[in-house]
Amino acid sequence: MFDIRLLDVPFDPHAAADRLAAATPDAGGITSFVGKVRAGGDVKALELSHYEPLTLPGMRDLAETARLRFNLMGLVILHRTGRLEPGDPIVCVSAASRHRRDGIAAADFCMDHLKSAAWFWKRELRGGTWHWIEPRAVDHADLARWSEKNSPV
Amino acid sequence: MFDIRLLDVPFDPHAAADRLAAATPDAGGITSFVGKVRAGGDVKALELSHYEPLTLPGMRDLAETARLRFNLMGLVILHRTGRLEPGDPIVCVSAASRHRRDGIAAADFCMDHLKSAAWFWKRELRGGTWHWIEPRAVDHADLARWSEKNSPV
Amino acid sequence: MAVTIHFLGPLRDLAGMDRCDVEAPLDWAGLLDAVAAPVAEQLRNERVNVACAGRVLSDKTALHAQDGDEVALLPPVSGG
Amino acid sequence: MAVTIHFLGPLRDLAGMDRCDVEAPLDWAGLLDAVAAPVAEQLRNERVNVACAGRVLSDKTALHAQDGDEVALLPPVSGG
Repeated sequence: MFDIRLLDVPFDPHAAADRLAAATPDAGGITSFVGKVRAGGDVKALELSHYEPLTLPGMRDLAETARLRFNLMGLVILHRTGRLEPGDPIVCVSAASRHRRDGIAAADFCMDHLKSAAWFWKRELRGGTWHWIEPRAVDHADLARWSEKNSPV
Repeated sequence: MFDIRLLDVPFDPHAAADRLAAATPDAGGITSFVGKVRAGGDVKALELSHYEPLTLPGMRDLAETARLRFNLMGLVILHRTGRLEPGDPIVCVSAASRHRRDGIAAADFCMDHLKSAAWFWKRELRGGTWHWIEPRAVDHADLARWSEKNSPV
Repeated sequence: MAVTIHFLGPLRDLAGMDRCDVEAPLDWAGLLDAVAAPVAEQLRNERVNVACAGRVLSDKTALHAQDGDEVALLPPVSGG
Repeated sequence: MAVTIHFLGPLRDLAGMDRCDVEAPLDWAGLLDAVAAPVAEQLRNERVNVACAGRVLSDKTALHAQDGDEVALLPPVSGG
């Protein structure tokens, strides 16, 4: 099961992981990463924009690359667009694998690519003003790991 | 929130991740690994034994080591004992972190240690007979990564 | 028909619009002329990409948009 | 009071019991004598650990269990 989606309304990451688990009964483990809008700070809302002709096709290519690179039985990638409130899930990556390290590495790999090589632009509402979020240098360094000779997997 | 437990009855890993998320509103992400008894194969049941004076204290030491090594806002480690049926969760590690890579690395780290450095013994019921499960060499190699100079984190 | 230019992320604010239509065909020089000066300046930054007809150009200065094509101006991303 | 020996994991099957009580004090030679031959053979394997009073011994041959102590025989683990 490979389920790659853009969503413009709030979603339940557990339901996604459950569907994946149900579809992969012989998986030994499910690794999930859920990124969410931090709550309790001064960010009142987040807005994610994307570019229809590139964003979802790019996520599908990423899933296919992960499928070829890791030993996966299934992969879910869900990513929000639009306006999000504090506490809302932004992204969920769930990987089902026979052995745990494939799933953990695949979630790590997908998140690094979604952070700095997927077609999303994020801005946050702070102090009554929208601020575009610049990519962090560390995100680019994280991504570069996967093309190094000494890559994580 | 650090919640480290041995459980002798089935548990819901989502509920654990939800409690963690509720306790860490300013975390940017929750990484979870759920290991379960494979279904659909010839394993009819799994039995996990432990040694009371060592197992839970060892898990608490592991959580403390992870807390010191990674930048975590919370960590849940739940591990079953007793008899488990196909599909049942065996172990759940959930890590809340400000930045995703700390949580992913912490889940990876904790799972490697639970696999080959925690006081559990596992046997499975196959063809009407119980078989003790030997640790896999790859699990020891996975564990050794964390003490290498070139460790994952 | 024409070429539609899409301004993504912060370039939308810089352009003051989501998109605009310009006459076809459109090449790199035409694109720099068609957009406001601050957007043109951003376009010269190597971290800003250009897509045409659903494909990111490996060399944006080789842009050759035809009637009906969408041209997207893609600043550095920040997803996840 | 006595020393209780706990047999964990596959050693339980090999011993044919969960635990047994032996006279205190108990040292390494006494332990090897107290258990069945196949268990004693396993104990000599460096991958089999021994705990006394809730602590895993770094040198199991230095075992010195006193009255009331639990001694646990710990074969290689397989958790997660």
